[in-house]
This record gives sequence, C-alpha cells and structure tokens, in this order.
Amino acid sequence: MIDWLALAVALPLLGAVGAVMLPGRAPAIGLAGAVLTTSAALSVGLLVAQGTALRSDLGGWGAPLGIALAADGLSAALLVMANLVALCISVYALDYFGAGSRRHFWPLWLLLWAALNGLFLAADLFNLYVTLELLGISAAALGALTGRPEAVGANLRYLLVGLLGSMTYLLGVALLYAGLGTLDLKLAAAALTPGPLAWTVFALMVGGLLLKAALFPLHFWLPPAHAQAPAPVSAALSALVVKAAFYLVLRLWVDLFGAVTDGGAATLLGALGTGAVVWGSWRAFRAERLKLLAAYSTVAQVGYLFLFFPLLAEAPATQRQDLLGAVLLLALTHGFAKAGLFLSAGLLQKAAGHDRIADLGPSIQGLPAVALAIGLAGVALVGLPPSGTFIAKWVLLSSAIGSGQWWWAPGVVLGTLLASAYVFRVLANAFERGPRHGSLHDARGELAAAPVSIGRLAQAVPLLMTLIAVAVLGLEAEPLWDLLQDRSP
Amino acid sequence: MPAGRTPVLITQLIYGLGGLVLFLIGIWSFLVHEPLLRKLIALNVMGAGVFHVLIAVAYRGLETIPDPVPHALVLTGIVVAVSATALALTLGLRLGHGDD
Amino acid sequence: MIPDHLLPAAIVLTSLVPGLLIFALDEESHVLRTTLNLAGAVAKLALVGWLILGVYEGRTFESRLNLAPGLDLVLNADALSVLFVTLSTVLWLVTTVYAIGYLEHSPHRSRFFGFFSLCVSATVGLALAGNLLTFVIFYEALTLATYPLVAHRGTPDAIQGARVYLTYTLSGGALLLTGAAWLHALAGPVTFTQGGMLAGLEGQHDTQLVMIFFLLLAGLGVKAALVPLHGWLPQAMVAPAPVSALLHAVAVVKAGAFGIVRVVYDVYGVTLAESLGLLSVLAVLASVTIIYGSIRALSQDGLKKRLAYSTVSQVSYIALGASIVGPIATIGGVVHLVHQGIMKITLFFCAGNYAETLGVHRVSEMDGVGRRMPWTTLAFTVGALGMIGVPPVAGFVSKWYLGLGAADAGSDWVLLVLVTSSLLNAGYFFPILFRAWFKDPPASWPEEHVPAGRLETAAPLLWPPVVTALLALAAGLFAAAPVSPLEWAELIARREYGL
Amino acid sequence: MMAVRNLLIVAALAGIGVALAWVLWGILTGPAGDRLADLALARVPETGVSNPVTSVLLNFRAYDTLLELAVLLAAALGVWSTGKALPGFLPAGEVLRGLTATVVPLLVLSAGYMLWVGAHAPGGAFQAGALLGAAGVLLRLSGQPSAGLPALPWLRVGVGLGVLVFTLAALVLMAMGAGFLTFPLGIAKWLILVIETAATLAIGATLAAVYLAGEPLPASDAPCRQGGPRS
Repeated sequence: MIDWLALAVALPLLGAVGAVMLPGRAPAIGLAGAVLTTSAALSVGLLVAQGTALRSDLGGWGAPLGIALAADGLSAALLVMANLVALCISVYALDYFGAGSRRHFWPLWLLLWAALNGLFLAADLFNLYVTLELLGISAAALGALTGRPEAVGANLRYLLVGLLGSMTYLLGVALLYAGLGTLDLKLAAAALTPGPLAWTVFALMVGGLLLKAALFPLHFWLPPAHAQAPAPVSAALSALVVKAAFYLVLRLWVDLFGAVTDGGAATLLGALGTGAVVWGSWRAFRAERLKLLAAYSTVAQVGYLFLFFPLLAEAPATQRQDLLGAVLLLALTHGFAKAGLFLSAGLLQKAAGHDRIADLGPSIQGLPAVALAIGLAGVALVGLPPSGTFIAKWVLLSSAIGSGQWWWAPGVVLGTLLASAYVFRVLANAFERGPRHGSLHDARGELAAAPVSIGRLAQAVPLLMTLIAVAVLGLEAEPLWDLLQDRSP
Repeated sequence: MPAGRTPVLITQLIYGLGGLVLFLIGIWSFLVHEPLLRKLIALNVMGAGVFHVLIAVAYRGLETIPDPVPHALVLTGIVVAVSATALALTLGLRLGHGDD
Repeated sequence: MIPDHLLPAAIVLTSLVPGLLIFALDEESHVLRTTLNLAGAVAKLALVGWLILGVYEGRTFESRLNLAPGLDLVLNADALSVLFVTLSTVLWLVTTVYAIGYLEHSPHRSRFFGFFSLCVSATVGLALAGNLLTFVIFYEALTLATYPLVAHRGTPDAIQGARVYLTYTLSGGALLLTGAAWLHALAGPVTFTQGGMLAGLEGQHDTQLVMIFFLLLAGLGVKAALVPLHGWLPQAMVAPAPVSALLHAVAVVKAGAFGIVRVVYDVYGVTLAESLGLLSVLAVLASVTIIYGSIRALSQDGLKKRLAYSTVSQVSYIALGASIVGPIATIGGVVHLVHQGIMKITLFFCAGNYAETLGVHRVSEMDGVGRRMPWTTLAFTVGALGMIGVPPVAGFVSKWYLGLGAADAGSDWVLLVLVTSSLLNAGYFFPILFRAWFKDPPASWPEEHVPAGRLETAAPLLWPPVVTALLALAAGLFAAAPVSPLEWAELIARREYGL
Repeated sequence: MMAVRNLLIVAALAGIGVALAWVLWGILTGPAGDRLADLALARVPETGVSNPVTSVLLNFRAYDTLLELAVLLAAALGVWSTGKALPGFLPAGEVLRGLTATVVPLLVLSAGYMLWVGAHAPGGAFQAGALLGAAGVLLRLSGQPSAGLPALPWLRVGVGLGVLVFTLAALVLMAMGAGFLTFPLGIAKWLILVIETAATLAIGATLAAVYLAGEPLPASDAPCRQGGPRS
C-alpha cells in the first residue's frame, strides 16, 4: 500500500536528512529528493484528478484522535503547482549556489518543501501550526543565506513577524479545541456554529495567517526579506510560501468559517486586497531594483487573491465553483510567473553584478531568453492575455459587476495599469540603445568580458516556468474547474 | 453547573485568564519595543500564554487524569518555540544585537 | 486538407508558428528567416483564399477552445471577418517583402520579424474572433506584439514613443476589458451576432448598456485614434517604415476601427444602438476626428507625421460609416476599411523609400523627388489621390457610398464633413505632389543610400508600393467585379440588415 | 505621539482581552465536557505505552512529533548557515570543573532514565533530550569548545538522526502494509523506544549545537576566547 500523501511529506524529509548527513553530496541528494517528491505530489494530483478525494489517517487512529492528511481539488492543484515550481527552482539552484552555500541550501530547501507539502495536505488544525513553523523557520534561514547584514536583518524581522502570526493562530487553535473538542478540520467544521467562539477563533487564526500572507497593511516585512534573499529562495518565498498562507486562509474560509461569519469580514478582506493591489503596484513601480520590484509585485498579487473573498461570500452555490476556479488559477499563474521572474532577476544580477533596473540594459540584451522570460512573466503579472491571470481577472471583474459589487472593479483596473507600468519599465531596457549603454556589440562585448557565464539550463528554467504561466494556464485551464468538482471520498 | 465543577473551574480560569494576560502582554511588548531581542522575548511570553490556556483546558480536577492531548500540544509547541528562538537569537547575534 | 473547424485556427497559426520559430533563429540566418516569413505569408494567403470560397458558399468555419467554464476562445469566419482577414493577409505578404528589403542590414532582425509575425497573428485572430472575449484577448495581444516593434530602434525617441503608445493602448485595453466583463456579467457570453446579440435587451438596463458602450468605445477608440485618444499615433512614427505601414494600414488602427464596427453591428445592433442614442455621439466623434486630423496634417512638415494625422482623419470614415443607419453608409464604412488600408500602406511604403533611398524625411525636402524616383512617386500619387477621393481610385468609392448613405439617412451635415475633409485632404496632399513632380531636384539629396541604377531603389522596396498602388486603382476601377471589396461590403451590409 | 500610540495599543489590547476572556469563560463553563480526554485515555492501551502524553506524542499524533523534529533540525541548519561557531570559553576553574564532572554524568544518566520512564510515567524523548542539551551547554560553559559534541561529520548524523529513524520507521511500516506511522501493537513499544532514543540523541545534540551559534569548527583549530561567558 503506497500512501502518496505521506510520501509527499516523507520524501523531502528523507532528502533533507540525507543532505545533512552527506554534505559533500548535497546537490545530488537534493535533486534526487526533489524529483522523488515531485513524483509523489504528481501522483496525488493524478489520483485526485481521476475523481477521488484522498484522505489518509496517519497511525490508523482516525479523527479526532489521530491526524489525517487529505487532498481535494483545491489542495491537489496547489500541491502540484508548488512541486513543479519547486522542482524548477531546484534545477536552477544546482547552478546557482557555490561550494560554500550548497550544503546549507539543500537540506533547508527540502525541509521547506516538506513543510509546503505538509501544509497543503494537512487536515488537522494543530498540525497546520507545526507545518507553518517549519515553513517559517526554514524560509527565514534560507532567506538569510547570503549572510549580508541587510539580508539577515530583513529575515530576522520576517521570522519574528511570522512567529507573531503563528502564535496568534495557535491561540485560535487552542480556543477552538477548548470549545469544540477536536482539531480535525472537517469535524470542527461540522461542530462550529455562528457565535462569539466562531468569530474569535476566526479573528485569531485568520488574523495570524494574514500576517504571514502579507496582506496589506501587514505586508511591511515582505519586500526587504524577499528582495534580499538569494534568487532561488526569493522565488520560493514569493511564489510558494506566501501562497501557502493564502491557501490556508482560503481553506479555512471554505471549510470552516465561510458559513459562520457574515459579509463584513469578507468585505474587509476585499478592501485590504484593494489596498494591496494599488499600494503594492505603486511601490513596485517606484522600486529601483528588480528584485524589490518583484517583491512589491507579490504584495499586489496577494491583494488580487483576497479580492475574491467578498465575491465568494455573496455568490450563490453555482458561482462559487467559478470563483474558486478563478482564484486558484490566479494563484497558480502567479506561482509560476513570479518564480520565473525572480529566477530571471537572479540571472541578470549574476550577469550584471547588480539589479538596478535603470542599468540593466546591457545584460538584458545579452540574454534574450531571460528577456523573453521577464516579458512573459510580465504578461502574467499584468494580466494580459493569454495568461491565467487574464481569465481570473475576467471572472473577477464580471462577477464583481454581476453581483452588484462593482466597487471592486476600479482597484483591479488601476492595479492592472500600474502593473503594466512597472513591467514595461523593466522591459524597455531590452530595447534601449541609448548612449549610456552603447551599441549592442558593446553590450555583448561587456558580457563576454564578464567572468560570469550564464548556463543554458539556468536560462531555460525561468523561460519554461513563465511559458507555463502564460500558455498552459492561459489556454488550458479548464481542468482546474473539473478538479474543483465536489468529490466525496 | 454541577457543584463539583466549581473548584476545577476556578483553577481553569486562573490558568486560562492568566494565559490570556500573558498573551496580551506579549503582543503589547512586541508592538511597543523596537529591539529585536525584546520582540523575541515578547513572543516567548505570548507562547507561554497560549500554553497556559492549553493547560487550563486540559485540567479536569485533581482526581481525574488530565486531558493528554493539550499536554502533548504544549510539549510540541515548546520545542517549536525553542527552535525558532534559537534561530532568531543566532540571526540577531550575527547582526550584532546579541551582545547587549 | 484541413477540416472546417480547424481552418480559422490554422490561419492564425500560419503566422504564429513561423514567428515563434524566427525568435529562435540566429541573427545571420537570412535565408531561413526569409523562407519562414514568406512561406507563412503565402500559406496564410492560400488558406484565406479557401476560406473566402467557403464563406461565399455559406459554409461555417469555427474553431473553439474552452478556456474556463463559460469562457470560450472562438475563431470563426463571417463576411466581415473575411474582409479584414483578407486585407491583413494580402498586406502582410507585401509588407513582409518590403520589411525584408528595408531591414536587411539592421540589428535584431530575428526579434523584429518574430514580433512582426506575432502582430499579424493577433490581427488575424481579432478579425476572426467570434465573441467579445476572443476579440479582447487578441486586441491586447496586438498591443503586446506591436510594442517591441515601435521600440525597435532603441533610441530615446523610440523608447519614449513606445511608452506613449503603451500608455494609451493599455489604458484603452483596461477600459475595453472592463466594458467587456461588464457586458458579460449583464448578458452572458457576448457572441458576435449579425443584427446584434443585444437586440432583445432593448428597454432593459438601458443606462448600463450606454455606459458599457462608452467603455468599449473608449477602449477601441484609442487604437482607432479617435480624437482625443489619438495622441500616441504621431509619436509612434519613430518606428521603422514597415512598422508604420503595419500600424496604420494593417493592424493597430484598423483593429480599433474594426472593433467599433463589430460592436455597433454585431453586439448592439444598429437598431438598439440608435435607439439608445449612441450612433449620433459616434457620428459626432468621428466627424470631429476627421476634420481635426486633416487640419493638423496641413501643418506637418515631417512626411510621416503628415501621413499619421491623415490616418487619424481617414480611419474615422469607418466609424462614421458605422454611425449612420442604413445599408449604404455601412457599405461605405466597411469598404473604407479595405481601401484606406491599401492606400495608406502605399503612402507609407513610399515615405519609407524616400527616407531609405535619399534620406528625405520632410515635405520641404521633396522637391523634384519625382524625377529621381518616378515609380515610387507615381505610387505615392495614386495613394494621395485616392485619399482625397479622386476617381477612379478606391477612396472615391468609399466617400461616394458614405455620402449617399448620409443623404439617404437624412444626415445632410455629414456631407458637409465629407466635402470639408476632402478639401483639406487636397490641401495637404497637393503641395507634396506639386513639389515632387514640378519642382527642380536639389543638387544633392540629404543622404543618398541607394545609387540610381537600373531601378530607382532596391527591388524589395520598390515593388510593394507599386503593387499596392495598383490594388488601390483596381479596387476603384473594378469595384463592381465579383469578390471586389465593394461587392463584399455589400454582402456584409445585406447580411447585417437582413436584406 | 508615541504616548498616544501606546495608549491606543493598550486600549485595543484591553478590548481584545475582554473579548477573549468572555469567550474563554463561555468555553470553560460550556458543555464541551471532556473533549478528547476520555477517548484518548480509553485507547492508551492500544498504543504500546501507558503514559497518556507519550501515547499522544508518539502514536496518536506521532506525525506532529515527526514534523517537530524537522523544525528542530531546520533551526540547527539555520544556525549553522549563519557562519562558523563562536569561539569557546576559557577552561573553567577547579570548582566549576569539579561540578561539571559530577553534574554532566548525572544529566546523562537522568536523560536515560527519562527516556525509559516516558513509556509509563511523565518523561520521554523531549525531557531526556533537554537534559542532554543542558549537559552540552554546561560543558561548553566550562571550557569545552565543542560542548561535548562529536566531530562535525558525526554531529551531522546526530542532529538528523531523529527525523531519519522516525521517517524510515514510518516508511517501512507503510511498505509492510501497516500504514504510514501505524505501529502494530506487538512491536509498538519497541518501535517507540527506538524512535524516542533516536529523537533524544537528536534533540540533545541539536540543543547543544545551536548553543554554539554557528557551524562547529574541526576540533583542532577551535580557538579559545579570553574571559568567561559572554558578558
């Protein structure tokens, strides 16, 4: 009997331990762990796609005594996305880290991966706390890997804020256990009734998670932490770690709190989302460094995700599916696109020795594949067709207007325009041939003279990821909606 | 409420409300104090508060075996908190904040 | 052969696939790149020929891709889309030849031709779009594909022009998206339907429908360069000549105008649009644009700038045709979609030839250019006369039908607009023609790149304007022939009005 | 300004506190009853250990414990990734050395006892591991730069041991058809003891290792530092 759910968590753990114990072989062990973990996650995805929701009672005790792992369409889709993105990041990381940091990167990376898979598959509220902490600790450690004081400071702050969030979440879990006598998500959902307990637990758990999901105005820790981390880590933080916290909010909303809270909470989330879209996009537009721009863009993209809550709260059952599909599509597209953008930024940084947007011209023109990847990522971030984001925004706009909540539309439109502004600020570098940058041949010459050579594989990875975000998720997203069909085990 | 529960309830309330107070003091300290080390201590105070609440929930009187589940949660929570504290202290040390 | 339900997709793919392949090519693979370019263009032309035949016979062609529940990417061919597809396909072939000649020695050719092909793919896609969602998708894709072309030269001017272009078009795109999503929320999937898919909604949601119309119009008006949304067009003139040709005649401006036609006829329907009072607003906007563009063109010394303002003016004839109720005006507007394209591309090719051969960029430098480059100047003359509306060039036919239609609908003031505009057109084109033919050439040209030989300039630069000038003449002379643009426009009008 | 802000924070927290207290009052006086207590206690005999808390930690919720060991590992790796270990302290004086010589073996001994007793009374891997860690800290304070830990290659095995044994045991059980982390009753006691032993060693090694605040140096070139404990 193969328990794919458990394997998706156990394999990266084993890989991490292997990389700890044999530091000389860390990359090989790490890559093997990455491939095996991804296979397990894909198996979970395939099984769910074939029509069964998966649930595994670890230890055989069953809820409420034991802990279960579970996968339905929502978690399976995010699991598959996270694992594919993580696999891409792993391949890229082979080339990225030097001999000094390899032995540190790989085990922490696999632990982070285990935490992600554990989080997407968790069916127990306290277990979620443990996965959250594993995620937060490994993420902060990875983010500080360069050892530069700014990086260490930003990630220490990230760690502390994350702890504040998880402590708040944990108090919510404690009260929920006290009130309902269970920690299992499904059982708790069945037992929870509207009332002060439900609202308090909601405020504590979701409030803690919003801090981790970096929803405006709780986003302040994100840009420095994500911008200072090594590129593969930034990619994972922005594309996956923040997404995991959002997933949890959505999961709790759909399974637990949606039925016991009124529209006010959802409206608040939507309003904060709008703030995030506008403020994040604006700051991204003003950013002078590419990685900071990408980090602020994450703040904005998280905002879009939260705009779906007020619509979900009001939607009749028939439209819920559509909205869930759209928010899922948005999360997936952003996962691929943002990871691709950060990885591209890492290559430019290696080639140019910096990531100042204004001076990136020569390196961006010397690496056309990277320029293309940034362009495709930009298409997805702005929400231009064909990309998953475009479809998601279409659903968002038409549902907002259709349900009479038209006031969400201007924020979306404004965010889109600001996003185009910041994306094309970067892309203009790919065309510029001003006196400052010299001619194309100078640019190439400069690159050839530079000691850093950028491998073809490292260039191919972000291109592939952004292509998935644009072409696959933009044109072939229908199966996502099939995944979300109700499928009881 | 059965008469026998009153003393249990009082003990539970002392621990539980005490836990809440600790939790709030922790948040207050986290928000108000700039130094990262103090924020870290504040977080540990918050954690202690949550653990107190769990202990209060587990208590069922002196004659009855307490609920083992919250106790296990507290143990797990402590190890997690220690781990996070260790990492945070080291990061702070590298920043030069550790010598205060 | 290709099954009917794949033909529209195949037509898009014949430029998309070569475009993507070209990106991957080495800068120096001239032969392979040229082969790919031309093979794609010719294949597309062949497929379009087959499509025309099929549509004429009344067969339906529809490619459909499900994006999400209730959201379909639909490509299908009705008479209107066939008209636009044919125009873009023919002009793309010609422009490709021209661009190969024009750019053969400049850097970044793979990038240029890659985006060039993407640009045509997007245009053809929006021409074949079967619903508003598909239209929006290709409309935005067109913006993306043209940005690199406008920025191509990489000079500060080019970057600035591209930025202005992008600011306008993406803002327009956002409005279009909002309007389209709103309409989707109100009426469900917006399929383009002859006679108007909203026709049944009269009397309900009138205010919302009016607001949506103006959102859509603002979005489309940016690309169609309706005043006051035209600001990007003169700035985008910094692009290389083949790009200008593409922007003005084949793709961008045309996409906006085509979209307006689609929205008026196939989304709202003339009846609903009129009863909501939308058409008179459109008519006024179009007329203002026609006059304003012509006036601004008068004072431009830069040849391409003058042509750009001329485009601002001329494209609005199409919108004007759509704003007048009645089949005759419809014919005039729709046929002008084709005629303006052929004539304006001729003019831009010629402008490019002057610049590329002699370094002549300004009207004031054009003295005697007709003697040095007679064939080019002849083609230019045909285009210019057509723009003014002199028979028998194609432009006359459009204006004739527009005038008749306006008279028929009782909108006599439109005649005044047409006459004024024609006089202004003459005012900015005749001085050019006079200088070119009747003034003495200077002792030396500003920057003579191509020495006079057997041909006045390089062959790939010379043939395209000659061919398109001949097409413009033919479209006027043989307007009554079967499968002429006019005949086809009549077919469209008959189907729209259910005659 | 700051005062106003602080006042606002205090007021807001006071409000939140009142709400939380009200909810807690409602819960404790409400009908939630025994929660999972009776259910858990009733099934303790099926877990292979008789201490209820250990039953929960190592059997009912063993998966939590596995991940918790992973958290500890992540913290250790995070600490190591920040740089080399800080220099050790000068060798301690007579008194402290004597104390250390007495207390450290006692700590190790008590750790063993804690580990064993955890099966049926309060105790277990975490308490035992904490004692081992304390022994390490004490050694470090008294001038052992390595805190009594083995050389780095073995230390790496040590900190990973808990997760390794736990995960392998779970996977072997899965492969045998019992299910991930499902301990058959007959061998549950021994399996749990093995896992707990590995966990104890890992926890002890990790706690002592993080106290070095960095990746340990090879034993030969570990410098000593002037002065006592960091002041």
